[in-house]
Amino acid sequence: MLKGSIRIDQERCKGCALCIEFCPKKAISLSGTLNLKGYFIASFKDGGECTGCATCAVMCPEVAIEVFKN
Amino acid sequence: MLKGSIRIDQERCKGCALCIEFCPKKAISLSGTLNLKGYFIASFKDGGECTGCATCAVMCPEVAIEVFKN
Amino acid sequence: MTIKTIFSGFGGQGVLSMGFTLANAAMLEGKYVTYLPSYGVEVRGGTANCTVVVSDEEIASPVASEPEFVVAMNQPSFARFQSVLPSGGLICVNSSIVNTTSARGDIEVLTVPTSELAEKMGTIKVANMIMLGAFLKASNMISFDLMLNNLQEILGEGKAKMIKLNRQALEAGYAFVKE
Amino acid sequence: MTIKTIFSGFGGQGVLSMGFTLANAAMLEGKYVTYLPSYGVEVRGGTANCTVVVSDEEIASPVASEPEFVVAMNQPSFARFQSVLPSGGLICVNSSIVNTTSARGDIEVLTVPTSELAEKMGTIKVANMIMLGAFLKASNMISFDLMLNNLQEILGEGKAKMIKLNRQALEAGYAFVKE
Amino acid sequence: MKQVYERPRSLKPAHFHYCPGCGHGIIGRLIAEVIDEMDLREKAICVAPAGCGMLVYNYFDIDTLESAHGRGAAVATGIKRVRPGNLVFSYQGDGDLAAIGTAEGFHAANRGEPITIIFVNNGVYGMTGGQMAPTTLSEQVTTTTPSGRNTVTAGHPVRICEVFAVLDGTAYLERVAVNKPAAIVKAKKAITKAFKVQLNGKGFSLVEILSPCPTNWKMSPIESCRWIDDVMAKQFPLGVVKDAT
Amino acid sequence: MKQVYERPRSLKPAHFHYCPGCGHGIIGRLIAEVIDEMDLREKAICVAPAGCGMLVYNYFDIDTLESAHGRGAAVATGIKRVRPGNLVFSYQGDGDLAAIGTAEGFHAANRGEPITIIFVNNGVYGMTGGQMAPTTLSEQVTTTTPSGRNTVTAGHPVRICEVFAVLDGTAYLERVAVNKPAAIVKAKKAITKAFKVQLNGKGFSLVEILSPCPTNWKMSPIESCRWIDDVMAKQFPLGVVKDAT
Amino acid sequence: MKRLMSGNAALGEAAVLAGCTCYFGYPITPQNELTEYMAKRVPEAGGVFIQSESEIAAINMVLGASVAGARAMTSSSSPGMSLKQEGISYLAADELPAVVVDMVRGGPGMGNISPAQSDYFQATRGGGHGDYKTIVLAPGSVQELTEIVPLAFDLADKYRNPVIILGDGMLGQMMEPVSFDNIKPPKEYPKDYILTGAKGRPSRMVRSLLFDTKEEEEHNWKLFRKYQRMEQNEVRYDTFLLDDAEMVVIAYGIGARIAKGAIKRLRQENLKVGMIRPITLWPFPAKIIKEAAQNGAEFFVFEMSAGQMVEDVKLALEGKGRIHFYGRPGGVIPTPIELFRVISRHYYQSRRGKK
Amino acid sequence: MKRLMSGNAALGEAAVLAGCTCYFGYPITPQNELTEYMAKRVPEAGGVFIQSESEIAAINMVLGASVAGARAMTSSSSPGMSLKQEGISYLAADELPAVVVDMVRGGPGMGNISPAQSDYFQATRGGGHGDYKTIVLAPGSVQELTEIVPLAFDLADKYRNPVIILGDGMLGQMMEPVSFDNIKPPKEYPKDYILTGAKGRPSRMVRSLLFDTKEEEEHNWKLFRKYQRMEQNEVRYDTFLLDDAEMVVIAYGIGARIAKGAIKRLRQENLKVGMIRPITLWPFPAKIIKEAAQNGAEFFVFEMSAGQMVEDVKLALEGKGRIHFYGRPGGVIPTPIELFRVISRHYYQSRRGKK
Ligand SMILES: Cc1ncc(C[n+]2csc(CCOP(=O)(O)OP(=O)(O)O)c2C)c(N)n1
Ligand SMILES: Cc1ncc(C[n+]2csc(CCOP(=O)(O)OP(=O)(O)O)c2C)c(N)n1
Ligand code: SF4
Ligand code: SF4
Ligand code: SF4
Ligand code: SF4
Ligand code: SF4
Ligand code: SF4
Ligand SMILES: [Mg+2]
Ligand SMILES: [Mg+2]
Repeated sequence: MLKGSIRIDQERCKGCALCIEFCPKKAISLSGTLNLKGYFIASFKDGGECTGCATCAVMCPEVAIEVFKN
Repeated sequence: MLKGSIRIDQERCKGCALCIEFCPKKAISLSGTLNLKGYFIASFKDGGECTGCATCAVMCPEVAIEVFKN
Repeated sequence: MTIKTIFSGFGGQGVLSMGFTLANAAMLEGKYVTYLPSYGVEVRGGTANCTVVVSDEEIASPVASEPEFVVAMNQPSFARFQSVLPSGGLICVNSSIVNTTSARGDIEVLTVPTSELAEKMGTIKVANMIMLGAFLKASNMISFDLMLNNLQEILGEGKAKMIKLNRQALEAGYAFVKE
Repeated sequence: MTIKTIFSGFGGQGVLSMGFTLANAAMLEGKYVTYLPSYGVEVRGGTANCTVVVSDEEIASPVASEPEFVVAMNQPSFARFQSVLPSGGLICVNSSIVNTTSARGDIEVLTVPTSELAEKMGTIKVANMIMLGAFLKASNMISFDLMLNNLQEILGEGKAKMIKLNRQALEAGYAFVKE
Repeated sequence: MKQVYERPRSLKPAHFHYCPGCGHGIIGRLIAEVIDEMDLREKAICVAPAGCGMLVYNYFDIDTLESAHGRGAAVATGIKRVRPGNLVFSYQGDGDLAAIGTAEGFHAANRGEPITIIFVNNGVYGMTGGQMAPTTLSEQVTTTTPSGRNTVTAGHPVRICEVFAVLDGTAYLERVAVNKPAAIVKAKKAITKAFKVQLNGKGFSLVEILSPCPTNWKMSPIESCRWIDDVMAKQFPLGVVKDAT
Repeated sequence: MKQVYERPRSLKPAHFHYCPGCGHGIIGRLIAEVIDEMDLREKAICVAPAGCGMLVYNYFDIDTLESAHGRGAAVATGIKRVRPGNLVFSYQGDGDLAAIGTAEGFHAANRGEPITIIFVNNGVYGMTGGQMAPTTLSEQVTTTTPSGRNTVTAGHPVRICEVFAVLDGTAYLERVAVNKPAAIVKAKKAITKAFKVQLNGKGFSLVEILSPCPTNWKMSPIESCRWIDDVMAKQFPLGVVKDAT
Repeated sequence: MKRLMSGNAALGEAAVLAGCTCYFGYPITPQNELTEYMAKRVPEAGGVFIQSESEIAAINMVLGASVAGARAMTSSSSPGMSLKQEGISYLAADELPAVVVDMVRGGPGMGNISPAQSDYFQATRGGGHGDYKTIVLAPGSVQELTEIVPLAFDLADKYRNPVIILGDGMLGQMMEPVSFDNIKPPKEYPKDYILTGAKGRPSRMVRSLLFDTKEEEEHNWKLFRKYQRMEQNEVRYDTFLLDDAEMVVIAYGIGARIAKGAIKRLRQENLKVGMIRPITLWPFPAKIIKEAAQNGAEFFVFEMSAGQMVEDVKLALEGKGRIHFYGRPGGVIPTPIELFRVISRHYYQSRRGKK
Repeated sequence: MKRLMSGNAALGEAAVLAGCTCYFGYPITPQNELTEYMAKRVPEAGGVFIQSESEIAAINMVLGASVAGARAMTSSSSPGMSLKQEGISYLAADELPAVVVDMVRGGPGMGNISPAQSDYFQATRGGGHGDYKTIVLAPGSVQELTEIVPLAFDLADKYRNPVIILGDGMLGQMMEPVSFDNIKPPKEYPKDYILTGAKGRPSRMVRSLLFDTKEEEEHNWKLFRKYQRMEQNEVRYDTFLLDDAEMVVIAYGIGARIAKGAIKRLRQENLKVGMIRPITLWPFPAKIIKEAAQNGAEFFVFEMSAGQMVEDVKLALEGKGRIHFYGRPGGVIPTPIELFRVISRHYYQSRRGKK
């Protein structure tokens, strides 16, 4: 099976949760961490079943997500 | 038969000839007379077969024509 | 010497081109010259007039509040502009359609039956050039010969074909006025 | 005496209503007062701040270039506004989310774990009122009793239902600060 | 003999300043006739922005306002909102409504302002000497399209009725002409209908009138009238474009 | 692992100033992606009039110009006529294009200017704090329609694509949305197509994009995305409105 | 009872209380609170509110409402004001009353949304075409707005001329306690020129097209005489510690307010500094300034611009009286301390010069 | 070779010869001949002509063409100029060159189509918002236009600022013999700011939005320094019989021309009257006027308005030198004889006063 992962730029993220909502694998969640701008940021669930489909990146209004795949 | 006649206000007339063109009875013609503004004016052919249909008045852009009928 | 002339008449009578022709001819003679059209209301139609100032020195104003000459091609123009003419001024009138009985006593009136003369030449269109010829004779403002010799240039490309007719018209008007 | 306070924080933290509440209370006490919101860029979101000036005399400028007090509800606000505070000024900080290790040595820092205190009261929404209570105790600017007694009027109609909760929050903050 | 056609009472005695054969004269008369017939002389307020028709305040014996070029619909909106009981109409040229006044006309229509626009489409800027208007036909020669309107660089003829028909606020839109007796009778009916739509609170109404401008078309009045049928009405089809009443 | 999604090269490193969940961020990224993919970074010139999107000059790593509110299409026209070889597009909000800039947008479209308008329809004036826009829905609450937009006094939601479709100069008009992954893919295709239409000299193109403004809609980003499907797209149907290429 | 209100909202409330029944506006920062206030308040009061499609539409709707007899207002900020200039010229030419508010922001161009005073020339010299003038009122506090606004409507009706209220972003957005108790219901003005339908009277026309140059000239001189009457009767200003002042600060609006703070400090240091605060920027209070010069004072002009009103001070002084200028354009708001510093520097320097 | 041409047409021809490749205009009398000339001439020369949908669109197309690197021009008359003010403010703020022609007509409002000088304030004080200035050139004859127009384009490029040519209906519509022999092909100016697509260089942005007040202030002072350079270097004027003049006429454009005619007559009567004719209305030739005052002269300001430039004369004189004013607003064109009469009356009166 395809295996992917993403990297979220913490300082770009504004916690809008759109990536979370639309990730087909529910591989992202809102963390309790605040970034410097004061937003609770999204974070990648490391053990998740990410397929590298890039849906999260497509949705992200802050261009905060990079997607990797093997 | 219906009998009509028209009165053309000489100083209003600008000789555009629209009344002449559209009179079904060809009862109007362009006269050689110039009015004060310098236009050759239309004039009613007295012996004409005017029916008082008012088509000329409908066309006249200067509201120069009054129509009478018996 | 600064000479101001107002050409006036009804829209289609070619009064603007009378003025333009004079202005062009005067320019050719090396004079200072201004030509100012006046369309009146923004709308076309109705009366038209223009002012030509010809001078040996710089011209202060292209407007002629006190013109030396007036050319009036129709009745309303005659009425309006004879009143701006100072005593002793000359007004040239298209007597074919203008009644000059109301003319002021302190001005000179030159009557030219322009329409008749034009019809004799076969087209009412040259009435204005006939009048211009007459006016030039009466006013003696510029060299008539120089003008005729350069008519092509003066009238511009547009009217190249009409050169002959226009020349004849100018000459007819010029001849009409007796010394 | 003229006291200038800057309330600052992240958009949703209710910093504008902290300032507005203070200004209203001061007005009730008969003070001169100005309240100036600053939205920064025309766009909403991001940080927000407002300035409240309370005085016994006419107020020259509603702007606080050298404020006596700063309330900073988040990290960027802390960073930005501690630097405008003159020596000896007091900055009240929401220590739940603000790291104050970088604080200047010549200013006083009051840390209030606002978020924790609010959560204890069951809703993060009152964090701003907790901070306001603490700030009022520390600054001693206006009569806390007069404020509590007129809370309904001060908070305005919109928040009538929340009166009790807000009072508790203000009191909790007030109590948090030791004399 | 009985007088069967007389000068409408809503016209002042002044002579029109229009060129011979100009459609503005016919349209002005029609409006006055309709005002007479509907007994609106004491109710009507006319707004006329810059254009050959702007001097209608010299002709209509009703309350009139001259407005800035293009802003007739906005001004009429201001009046109508204050005086909803009056008949408020603007009298606008095609340069006026379809060029500089695009936004004001568009949004008054979209708001469904209960006003009427009498829209005189003569395909040119008449008053300023015959420049291209948004309604100028493809290849038509004007003083600013000396080799004919090139739609690639100068755009296409704009059909205001069809555009306004897309807007939900418009109640009644009709295109008529004043180039021959039958057309003029229709034009008068359209104006009557438009005023009724307004008075009955149905919303925004507009009558577009194809109108000869012999001077700038460089045609005789009679040729101009024919040209409307033969050429202009092909681009601007006559008839009711929208009737949502 | 291979990187399958990376930041477009046509974006500068700057962080966006938009509110959380704002559609402007998505749209800006899509444009940058298209510019990258079509290799237009050295050819593109963007005009951005006043609105939340005006700061795109901080984000796009291409030549950019901020213009006066509403005048983007006129400015873009000036640029394109001088530099027909460049890709010239304007990035305009709905307040901008459908209100103050009505005339400029309308006539650029009617002239068939070979420019592209990226038209961000978020149903409000975002930048100035959420006032009614021409595109605001009936009954929608905004800061200037505190009891909901009353179409009788405040007009109807304006459908720009449908209006522009009536104009002969328009080559390609499509309405898309950026509220979910599939829609975003379509939006990107529409932008690509619009740019191609321009580059191939086919004329005027416009992509209208329904875009969430959570701040002024007073909804969460996710609710905003749903609202576009559930409510907004009913008034503004998605799809190609005109394709004359 | 006092309420804590923003200048924008207070302006709106004062307008409604002064009988403004029509408001037409278009969003622009920093005056949005006014438009938003009116969106709610005017319909409640039975009046007309339209968010127009543009600033141009707004000013022309104002013209329509005014010609129909209503008290009408519009508001904007700098770029939007530029767009209204044609309409203002028409209002003046048609002799129609209207109130136009400019909450000035930093400029030129898009500029920013911070308070500035750089539309002074536009407002006082007529940014529009032709010979016309508008009364320009410059309030300095939220409370003062409640006096200025009814005054603006009254002057507009009295002279049948547009009146401009020149505020700035700070005045519009700051909140202060304000009371409306002193606003009286509007006076009746003869409205024998308005369009209501020609019922029971001859039809009327309102226009500014006068093809005949003689007529247009007469109209221009008629307007000119009206403007002269305004210059005679409507000059308004405030003074502060003027009597013994050796340095007279001239500043208006929010700038004057900050300057006043500075002057208080300067007085504490025994520097004899006073102030003249023009309330009408046009007609400009030239006379009092000239009088102050006769007492030997020098002048310190402060503007939140690169220097515009300073020209009016020069015109007032006609070379009599030295002028110091300090300007902060671009939306920068100086502090009272800053002005204190700058004024005292000039004060000492010129004192030294005198010895 | 001389041609008889209207001022409007000559202006257009001069512009094309000076390298103007883009013209955007909207019909309005009395400048239609210019738009119409350009409609034919510019495309012939391979340039861009658009009859825009409005004056606002035109000025913004100019901005676009300018930012794309072209020499661009638009023209209008008074009401249309009011509509362009926002755009002019943007051009100044963005530091973009452009030439804007105003053939002034009678105003305010619709006014009439006769020549007037009543847009002086609008042109020189910035009718638009914010602190900015435009160079304003006022030619007095059709021939002078052929010098003024290339100069306008050069100054616009040199300073990256809009330049206004302030004519009037008479200058636009009158025909005079004119030669274009002296127009040289345009100089090259460094265009390192224009937008051409970011090829082989970093991307560029052109904007005037500066949220940060410090930045905006810096930008304002930068512009201010530029305007100061203009004031130092670009003042232009003409004098006529100034040396021994006891009465100095100050007039510009067509007004100066008429005044010159009057002065010639006055000299014939041995009245020592001379003239200073500002060619740049901004920057205004204040220095030469002040110098004339030092020789004890009095001043006679003539304007075809109710009095606007007279303020600049007052500012120049700072109280030194008596000013007589004569104005004819509304499109009225006085005659040389009329001015002769008025000037001599003032001359004799003040001479009597001196004795
Ligand atoms: C702001 C402004 N721009 C331009 C003009 C000049 N102007 C007067 S009427 C007119 C347009 C006339 O065309 P149209 O509206 O079609 O009316 P028509 O004369 O053809 O009936 C123009 C451009 C003006 N008065 N004001
Ligand atoms: C002439 C002018 N009027 C008004 C404004 C204020 N203004 C800035 S952005 C904007 C509109 C924003 O709405 P929209 O175009 O829909 O863009 P959004 O922010 O919603 O993306 C307005 C009215 C301005 N800058 N200039
Ligand atoms: S790449 Fe796909 S699966 Fe992986 S986190 Fe993003 S949306 Fe989820
Ligand atoms: S979509 Fe982007 S901004 Fe939103 S939560 Fe996810 S990473 Fe953060
Ligand atoms: S009334 Fe009829 S028949 Fe008589 S002249 Fe007129 S058109 Fe001819
Ligand atoms: S239609 Fe009227 S204006 Fe025309 S010729 Fe007949 S009477 Fe004269
Ligand atoms: S120019 Fe045309 S529209 Fe104007 S009056 Fe003449 S014919 Fe009528
Ligand atoms: S206000 Fe709306 S459009 Fe503007 S940035 Fe915020 S969410 Fe986006
Ligand atoms: Mg027309
Ligand atoms: Mg929007």
